[in-house]
Formats: sequence, structure tokens, C-alpha cells
Amino acid sequence: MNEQLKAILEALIFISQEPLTLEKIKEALGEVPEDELQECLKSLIEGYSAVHHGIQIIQSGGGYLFTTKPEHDQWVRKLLQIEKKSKLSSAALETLSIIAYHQPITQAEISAIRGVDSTYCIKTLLQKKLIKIVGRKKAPGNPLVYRTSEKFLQYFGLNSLEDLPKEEEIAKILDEEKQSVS
Amino acid sequence: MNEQLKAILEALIFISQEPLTLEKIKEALGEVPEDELQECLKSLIEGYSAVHHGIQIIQSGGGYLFTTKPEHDQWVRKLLQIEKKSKLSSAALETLSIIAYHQPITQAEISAIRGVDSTYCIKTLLQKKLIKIVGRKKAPGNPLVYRTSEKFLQYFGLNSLEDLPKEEEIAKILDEEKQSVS
Amino acid sequence: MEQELQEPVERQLAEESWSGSSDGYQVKLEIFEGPLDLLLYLIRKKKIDIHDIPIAVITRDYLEYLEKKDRINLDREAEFLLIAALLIYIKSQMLLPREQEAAESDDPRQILVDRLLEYQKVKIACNFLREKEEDQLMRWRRTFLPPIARPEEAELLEVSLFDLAETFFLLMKKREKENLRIIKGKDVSVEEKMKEMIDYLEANGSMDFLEYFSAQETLEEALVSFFCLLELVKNHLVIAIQEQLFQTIRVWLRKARSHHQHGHSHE
Repeated sequence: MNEQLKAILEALIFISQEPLTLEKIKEALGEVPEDELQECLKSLIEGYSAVHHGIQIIQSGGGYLFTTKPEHDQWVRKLLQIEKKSKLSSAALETLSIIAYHQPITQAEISAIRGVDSTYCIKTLLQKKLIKIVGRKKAPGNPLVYRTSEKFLQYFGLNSLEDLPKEEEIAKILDEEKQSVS
Repeated sequence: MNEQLKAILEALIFISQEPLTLEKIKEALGEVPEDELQECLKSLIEGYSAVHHGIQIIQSGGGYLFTTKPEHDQWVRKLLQIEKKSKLSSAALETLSIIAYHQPITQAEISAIRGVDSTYCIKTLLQKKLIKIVGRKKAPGNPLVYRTSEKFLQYFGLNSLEDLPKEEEIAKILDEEKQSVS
Repeated sequence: MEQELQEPVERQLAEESWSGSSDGYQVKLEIFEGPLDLLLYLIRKKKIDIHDIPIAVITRDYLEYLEKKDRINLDREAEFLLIAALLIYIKSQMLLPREQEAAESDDPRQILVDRLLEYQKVKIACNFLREKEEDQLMRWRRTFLPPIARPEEAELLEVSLFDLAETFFLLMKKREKENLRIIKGKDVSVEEKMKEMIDYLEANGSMDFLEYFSAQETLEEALVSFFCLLELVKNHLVIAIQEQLFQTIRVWLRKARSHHQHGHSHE
């Protein structure tokens, strides 16, 4: 293990304002053997996952990032004198899930899946920058087309859209639910 | 050693913008035996002073705080430069939006719309190749005339400039907010 | 991360909908995200197989819910009614005598089943995202730079006259190569140009060296502007700054210049 590289990576992840991507690491450090880099990152993450640490490195939005651990939320809030952070409304979350799975998608398509007009939710999500307009659909009326944003991934602590449950996983969850109901 | 207290302290020092003082710690955590607190802090500081760490806890201004280690300064600075460069500042974005909607346009016209000198922003955008110079205006001083580039379209996932959201559409999305304010 | 991530309007609606319920377990319409949510709830409550919905039963339950509501938003009501209409339509289709054993795909319920299945997936995704959200909302990330490794303020290098001149002449050389056409016979006075530049700086705050000079109509005019700038720099009326090496040079008026400028214009 290249201890010095590991230390530098720790410093870089610590200092970065955004989740630190591999590209940026490479840009900053120049030539580093890929396997050595991966090894150090893995070891760093593992080290911080130990119980005696109050901070942790998570992968979010395609990069590495230090955060405090969820179990210390109350102490952090007490220190910073901040109220509990509020969640998205269920309507907004529903709209967002549909966009996540069906992107790029139009307002009409979202509303059709939900069975409810979703203009207001879309507006809210745009303002929170969790989704973005990415163009227009070649269809009558040329409606605007939406996608989830970078911030979407970061907000939910997802590394990429790949982290969303796959079709099979969802089917499995549904199966389990069915069994537990009957 | 109270491992949990140590973890919480780590989280608090990490998240605090000011050097974290003992008073602040006690305020957040309530009653904690002084010697236990001191023991945890000492152990934390010692732990991070090891060579394999890229960050450390220092005592400054009567409090504790995390910093990167001086020996990694060059990498840290390099990264911060990269991060600064890769960000589109809000000023640059503002300028870009004006160019997108008013092209072809000159620097003076952009500055007039923004009410701020925009030469630097234009330079940034030119460097990022999001805009291009397309000639000169037949006007006193023959100022340069700018347009958005191909890369601009790619960056925002647009097929053509026709795809830019229309003013009415944006107004509609933002409409409700305006109403609730008034 | 940011606060105010929940729309207060919607939350209020949801809260109101719980109030004043006479019938113990009865929940009112607003707590359902929409008609499909309500349908799914009914199907689950009755432990019905989604692929084989007893349409008559479900339609009755669904309509019962609609009737029990005391007040719902008209827009939302329309959406609930739309699905009610679909249910009734399907029911009527089911009652029609069939000429032959209908193929599976002819099942009039299929359209509803497809929508429910899709909606069910959305609900699962929602649960997943909600869990992730809860975890993330309790994690705190730093939103400031720690003090020691503070980045230097944008590295501003004050440009020497030499730098200024070199940049300019390189630029001019380039322009000559570009077959600059020189319009003769236009006299540009130094005073006029200097006034023009100061006016420009006063109006715009600063100017981009390269752009300003390359925007000059003639070489002569460009040269005059250049000497004006040298003059202004020499007299400490303006300051020329290069933000980073090899980048453009920006010119600013110096603060507390008014006195100088006054004196200057009287020369």
C-alpha cells in the first residue's frame, strides 16, 4: 500500500467542495497507476467505516465525499443549531422516481403514469434543481423533456443512476410483499 | 476510552466552521466528564497525527479544527485550482444565458443587460468554448459579436437553439411562485 | 444541504385531510397521491391479485371512497373521477357476452392492470429513494473550506509596462499579418482617446486589454489608444492587472483618481 498516496487522497477528498471524481484526482495528481489508486481509495473508505469514526467517506454523484455519520445527526444539529432537514413531499418524490426511471420524459408522460397532473411537482423539482430540462420531444407541441440532475444523485447519495433498483430487484420486492400480505 | 464520544467529537470538529471550543462542545453535548472529554480529544489528535493521514486536527484560536497537512499543500492547491476552473460561475452562466437568448450580441450589449462589465465572463466562456466570436458589428468601435457554439448545444443536450425553453414556458413554470409571493 | 425541501402547501393539504374523521380507520382522499394510489390501496387491503381484479367489487369500493369524501380539490377530483369512469367502462365490458373464449390480451382489465403494475414499481422506487433520503438528510457535509489550505485569492499579478507593451505589440504584429486595412486620413487625438478610455472605464468598470485594442478600427487608432493607456498607467490613473499568466490583461480605474483626472484634463 502506498501510504503517501493514501494520505494525499484523504487530503483531497477532505478539501473538495463537491464529491471528488476519479477524473479530478487524476488531473490533480498526474500519472498514478489505476490499481494503486483504487487500492488506496478502498482502504481509505474501509478505514473510515469503523465504528470509532464520526466521519465517513461515501460515494455520491460519481465521486468521493466526507460526511458525518447519520447516527450523530442530533449532535451535529445541536452544535449548528439547525432544525431537522425536511423531506420531499410524497408527490414530489413520486414524480422524481418516475423521471429517474423513464428519463428523458415529458410532463404529460409523467402525469399519465401517476394518474395526476404533475406540473406543480415538476416546477418544485426544477427549483430544487433535482431535475433539469434537457430539450424537447419531437412530438406535437414539442413538449419539454426532463432528466434528473447531478444534484439528484448527490441528494440521495447515489453514485450513478445504476444504483437505482433494477427491474428484477423491484419484482423481487413486490414478490416478498405479496407473500407477507397473503 | 469512550469510543462513541470520540466519534461524536470527530464529527463535530469536522462540521464546525470555526475552531471548535470546549464551551461549544459542552453546549452541544451537555454534561460530559471533563477528563473523559480531554482523553478523547487527545486520542483523536494523536490518531490523526500519524503519517498515513492526510488530514489532522490542530488547535487554533482556542478550539479544535481539521485541516489538511502542510506537506500535501501542492496537491491541495492544484485540486482547488481545477475545481475553480471547472465550475461555471453564476456570473458566467448569466452571461451565457444572455448570449443564448440574444445572439448575435456584443460585449457592450451583454454588459448593458447585466448591468455589470462582462468582459471577464465572456473570456471564460470563450475558453470553455461555450461561445464563439462570429464577426464584428458595423458600429462605432466595430465590437466583436458573440454566439453560442456547437459545444453549448451538446452541453445542454439541445438539438438546436430552437429547443431552448421559450420565455413564456419559463414564465409559466415560475408563475405560481410569483403569485404566492405577491 | 438546503432547508425547505418540502412544499409547505402540499404538507398542509395532507394534514388537513386527516382531521375530523368520524369513522375510525377511514382515511380521506387527499392522503392518496392519486386515483392509482387509492386503487392500489384497495387492492392490497382486500388481498386481491392484481392480475385478476374483481372489477365489480373494486369499483364499488372505489366509488364508496369517492362518496365519503367531504371536500376535495376539484382538479384532483376530476382525476379520481376519470379512473372511476374507466372502472365502470371495464365493468360494462366484462358484462358483455363474448362470442368466444377471449384471449388473454383481450381482457378489458388489461389496460388498468398495466397502469397499476407500472405505478406499483413507482411506489417501490419511492420507498427506496425515501430511505436513501432519510440517510442522506442525517449526514452532514462541509460547505466551507477549512482555513489552512485556503486557496489564494484569485492570483492577481500586477502587470508591468513591459508586459503590457509586449502583449500589445504581439497583438499588432498578428493583426498586420491579417492584412489589416488602414484607413488613412482619420486623425485621432491623444486627448480624445484618453477621454474616451476613461469614459469607457467609468461606464464599464474595467476593460479587457486585448479586446479593446483589437476592436480599434485602424492601426493608428490602436496605437494611439495604447500610448494613452501607457500614459494613464504611468500617471497612476488606471491599474492594469493580469489575473493569471498568459491570460488577458484587464484595466481598471484606480480609486481616488478623481483628483488626478481633474488635473489631467486641464493639461
